[in-house]
Amino acid sequence: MVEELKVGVYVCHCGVNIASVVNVKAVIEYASTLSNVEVAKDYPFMCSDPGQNMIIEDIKAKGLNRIVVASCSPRMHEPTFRRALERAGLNPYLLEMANIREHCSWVHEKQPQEATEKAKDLVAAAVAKVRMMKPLETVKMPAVKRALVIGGGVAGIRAALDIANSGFEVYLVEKKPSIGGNMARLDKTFPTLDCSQCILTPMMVEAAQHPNIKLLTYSEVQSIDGSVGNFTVKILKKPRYVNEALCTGCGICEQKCPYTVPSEFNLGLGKRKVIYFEFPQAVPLKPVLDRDNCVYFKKGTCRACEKFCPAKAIDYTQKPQEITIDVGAIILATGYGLYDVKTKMPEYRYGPSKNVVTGLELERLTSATGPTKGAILRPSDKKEPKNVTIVLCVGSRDEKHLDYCCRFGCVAGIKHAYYIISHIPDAKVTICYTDIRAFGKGYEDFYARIRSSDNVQFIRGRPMEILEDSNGSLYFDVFDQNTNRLMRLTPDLVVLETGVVPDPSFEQIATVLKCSRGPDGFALELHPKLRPTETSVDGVFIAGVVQGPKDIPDTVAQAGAAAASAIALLARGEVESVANVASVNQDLCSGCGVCEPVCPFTAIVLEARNGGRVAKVEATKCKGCGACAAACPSGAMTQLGFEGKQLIPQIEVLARAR
Amino acid sequence: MASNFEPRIVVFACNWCSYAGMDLAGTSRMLYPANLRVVRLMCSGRLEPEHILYAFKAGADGVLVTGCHPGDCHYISGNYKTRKRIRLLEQLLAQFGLEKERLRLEWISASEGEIFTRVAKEFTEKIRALGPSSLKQEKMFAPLISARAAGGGGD
Amino acid sequence: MQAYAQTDILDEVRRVIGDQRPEACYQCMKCTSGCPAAKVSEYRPHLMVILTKAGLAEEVIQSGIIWACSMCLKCKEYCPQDVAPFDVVIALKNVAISRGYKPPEMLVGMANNVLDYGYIMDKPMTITTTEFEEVSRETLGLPKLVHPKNMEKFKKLVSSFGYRRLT
Amino acid sequence: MKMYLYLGCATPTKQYGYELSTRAVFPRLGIELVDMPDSNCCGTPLMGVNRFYNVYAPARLMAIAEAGGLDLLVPCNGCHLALSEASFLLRERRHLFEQVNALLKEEGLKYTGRAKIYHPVEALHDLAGVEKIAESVTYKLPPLKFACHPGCHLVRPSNIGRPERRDGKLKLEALAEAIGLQTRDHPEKYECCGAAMLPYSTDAAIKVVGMRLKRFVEGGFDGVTTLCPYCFDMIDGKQDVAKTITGDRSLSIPTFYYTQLLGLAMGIGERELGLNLSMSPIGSVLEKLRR
Repeated sequence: MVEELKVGVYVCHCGVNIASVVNVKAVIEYASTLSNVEVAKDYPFMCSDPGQNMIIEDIKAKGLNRIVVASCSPRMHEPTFRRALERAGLNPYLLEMANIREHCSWVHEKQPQEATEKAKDLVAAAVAKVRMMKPLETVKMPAVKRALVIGGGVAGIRAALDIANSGFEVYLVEKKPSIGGNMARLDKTFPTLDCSQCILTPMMVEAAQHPNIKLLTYSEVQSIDGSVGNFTVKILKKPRYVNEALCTGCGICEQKCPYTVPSEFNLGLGKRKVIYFEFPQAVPLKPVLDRDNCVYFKKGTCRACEKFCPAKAIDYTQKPQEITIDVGAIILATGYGLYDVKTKMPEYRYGPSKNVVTGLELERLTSATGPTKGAILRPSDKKEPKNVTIVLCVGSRDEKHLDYCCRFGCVAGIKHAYYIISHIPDAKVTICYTDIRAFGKGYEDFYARIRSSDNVQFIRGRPMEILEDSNGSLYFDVFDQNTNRLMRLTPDLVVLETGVVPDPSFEQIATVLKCSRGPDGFALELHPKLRPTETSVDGVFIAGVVQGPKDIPDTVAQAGAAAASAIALLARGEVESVANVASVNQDLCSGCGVCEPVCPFTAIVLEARNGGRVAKVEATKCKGCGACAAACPSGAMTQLGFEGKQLIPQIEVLARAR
Repeated sequence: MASNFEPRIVVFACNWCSYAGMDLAGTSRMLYPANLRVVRLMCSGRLEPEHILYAFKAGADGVLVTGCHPGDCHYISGNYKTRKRIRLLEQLLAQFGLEKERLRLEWISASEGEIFTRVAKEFTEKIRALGPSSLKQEKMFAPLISARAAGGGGD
Repeated sequence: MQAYAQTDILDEVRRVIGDQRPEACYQCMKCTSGCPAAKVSEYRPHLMVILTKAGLAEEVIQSGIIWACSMCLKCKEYCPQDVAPFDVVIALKNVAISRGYKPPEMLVGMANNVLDYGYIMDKPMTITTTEFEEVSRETLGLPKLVHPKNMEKFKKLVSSFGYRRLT
Repeated sequence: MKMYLYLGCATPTKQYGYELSTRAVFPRLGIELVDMPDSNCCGTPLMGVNRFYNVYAPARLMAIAEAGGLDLLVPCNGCHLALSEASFLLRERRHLFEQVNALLKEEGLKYTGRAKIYHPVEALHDLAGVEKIAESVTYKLPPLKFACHPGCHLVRPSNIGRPERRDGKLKLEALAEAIGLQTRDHPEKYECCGAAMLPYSTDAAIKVVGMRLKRFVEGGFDGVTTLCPYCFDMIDGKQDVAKTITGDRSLSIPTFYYTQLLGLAMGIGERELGLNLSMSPIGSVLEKLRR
């Protein structure tokens, strides 16, 4: 028996978001004239409980079997209304949404008449499509109860610890020899002025010792395959040329190594040995031999480290090691790098003048583990600077460079002023700011405190350039809007609070994962307000600056949230397949095989049937793109929910002027 | 007549990039002409050239196909297939006396609400300048579609 | 004083400069910090932009300070919001001329020479060298100056888009 | 290679040293200069008077060049900016392109953008090439220390493409070194000469060039070289008045067009290069530069 179609149309006002532009009543009146429409109703908030209940009651009372909701984007509330259908005992896929908010009222708010006409079309098209919809089913697949965290900065460490503490296994992968990230470089953290290492080191050690955390340092992700619940990840562990099992971390090799090169951890401001610990509190506390600069690898001589190592842990024969792991969820915490001011903003003379440094470099010049052992000495002549200028917004909030705010430069700059005046009591600091954005908890107090210092002057103005005269002295003019004066500054040290960019490694990982990035290169969250830790890829979460610039408290908070999202997935232990999979009518299939290579997920196989061959779809592998359906020459292949006979009526309504 | 002509444009959008980019244009309250009507697909790779012909047949004056930028496809390679199919179809349109400018392919990412807005305005103006599609009343168009000659099997 | 009284000037500015957006200025002072004219005069590019946006451009037009710009283009090059104070000021100068404000005397002569000779100079100068020798194009053996072939036509064409003799 | 020479305003009416030296050196590098048959002011000094003139006027010049089938050598920074910016705008904005061509049509002209525009720094560095320049000189100049002053409009606005860039070495510096001179960085290398302030205030304009002169003197340079008639007019011609206005008697530095220095190295006569027309005290340096 052919089921009688009974369509219910529900038009949402979304408060005034839709109703102030679209004439909802007119849409309802129009909808009720469409064939098979049994009910057409409106409601101020269709997504609210009463709104959903209205639909559920109508389904039950009036025997509705197809539902159209005209409201916001299906990307927003399709799951909500599908659940409502389910609660009413209807297959959740017998729903079609008409997006009359994002695609209509919001973008045509100056044209209410045209918007109303468009809303009618969108509703009519949804009705045309939903009439052809069929019930769909999904299948549940087990998820691997293990997570991967990429990036061992404070975000990655926090996320890994949270997952590990909830009882799941987690891999923490870091490309550098030690975990710790950029936070390990900081001397103090604002606004409390906690010693950065003192608060970070215990977390680093805890992560290293946690039974559920597998730490893979000096390792890089090579490839990621699979999807939510079942990712296969290849990781390359670079050789340290030190047997980590034998090494006791005594450091004799580092002492005995006769060669030095610039230290990456100290941003080139100091030297390190060729076999070295990245920094004294490195975790794991195992040295790394820098092959490119090692005399043994270049000339076959030296071998001092091997000679002196009491544990016989030096192993020149170590090879890169490829590790393959299966995980159910991935957290990206790849962090940030600094904007390349040296090449992109030559007017600030960072590079040519040694006395122009970045804020991060000042952290190393202030840190007790830094190249100057905590004495703030300017790089050119190792003298104490007495007159320091700190420039905020270098490269940030700039259409020609980075159009976004770095979100920590202001308060970092204020903290850097504190470093100077607390280390060098007779020093004067000038901060050139555009707007002071001290929005975090306790930041305004900290700003007020530093602002009150006699030794710190705030200039409301940004220099255009920094000049260096023939004897190396720096000078430049800056217009101060506060005093309405053009000031000539002649600092002996300039600190640039440079903008931040995603760590360069993120681009490749995002490409591999097909995880969307914004125009600024940062990861695009699924929803900026409501789903800030999720990405466009199911099972891939984001924590910290990879999503956008943020300070340490926000980074740690987001890491916890990302971990919670991952834990929810692992604890559930299963993932649902997509419903909109490809489907083949084997009676129509000619066995031509065009579809097979079109599928990027190898979900189509050709199987023998009646002496010939026909296509078969493995529903659990299919991700539901529909490429095979478009390629099929005989019409045998289709995509459920997007079948030709469902799409064509929709297209025809939308194309036809009423 | 031309002065009152309001073009009817059908847009095909993939769920992950371009539809999301259009949503962003909405949440950002960017304004564009009300001449566009969007068909949401999971991937632009689902789009059959035939669907575009159905749109023209039913009265569309222009068809805008949107997808993820090359390399960004949620399904790895759907947008490459779309590009090939559209190129093929463009040639066919010209042969049947339909200006190939009536069909446009654009890559719109989830963060490019502004770009979509610009494209929507430009394309609407372009179609307005071209005038109504000559195929609107063309009865002879139907057999063409049923012939499935539009390269539906092309990958 | 009523702010936003003369937004028509902002509109005129927009017409002249096209793409730039004076309204995007967030007053970072970068332009004035690096401005050569600001070092030797009261010229403040950031004020030109913000007064224009606030509808108070008539003030700066009246004061004549807009003519102090040294045309070095640094503000255009380094403006973080692509406002390009230079372009805004050029537009303000155009607005000033069209509203009958007088530019500096030297510029009046230069502008009018274009209508008579096609160039800002009426004729080549005779130079006295440091050795007190008087030289000219003729004595140096340089060819005669070239002008628009049909000066009347040239004058008519430039007048067609509003290039007028200044008084 | 043949090229139109478009001199602009300042060069042919007072900066004869630049014109003479340009006419002298280019043919020796295989670049034959042809005087433009019909030309007008580029409009840069008149931007404030009529912005559109500053698009139409350069377009007219380029259309004349197109009609003659030759590229353009433009020795003035201001003119070079006008021509480059107009090309940029006419390419970017269709309505301007149409509007301008409608006017050009009245004189039987058409702008398509075919004629290329070269500043001498480009013609020398990019067309002739540093190596050819080095070969063309009959003797290397002594390694005197020179400050190279590119001038604002040769560097900015970078978005439309300028001959010189702020990062790295100047083409002008490479050219100076090719004929034996030494160059060194100086802090205000990309700064303004102040010439465009002259109509507004002589006093202010002189103070601006005074700051430039002070850096040249402090830097211990033997001389300054530039390839812009306005910059040269300020740096070379305004030293005495700068001394008076700033009260700084030290503001004195020998100033040369690069084409004059190149001419010297090619063995061209000093009067042929217009070196007798310089206002700055070039005598002692010239003595050292002579073979």
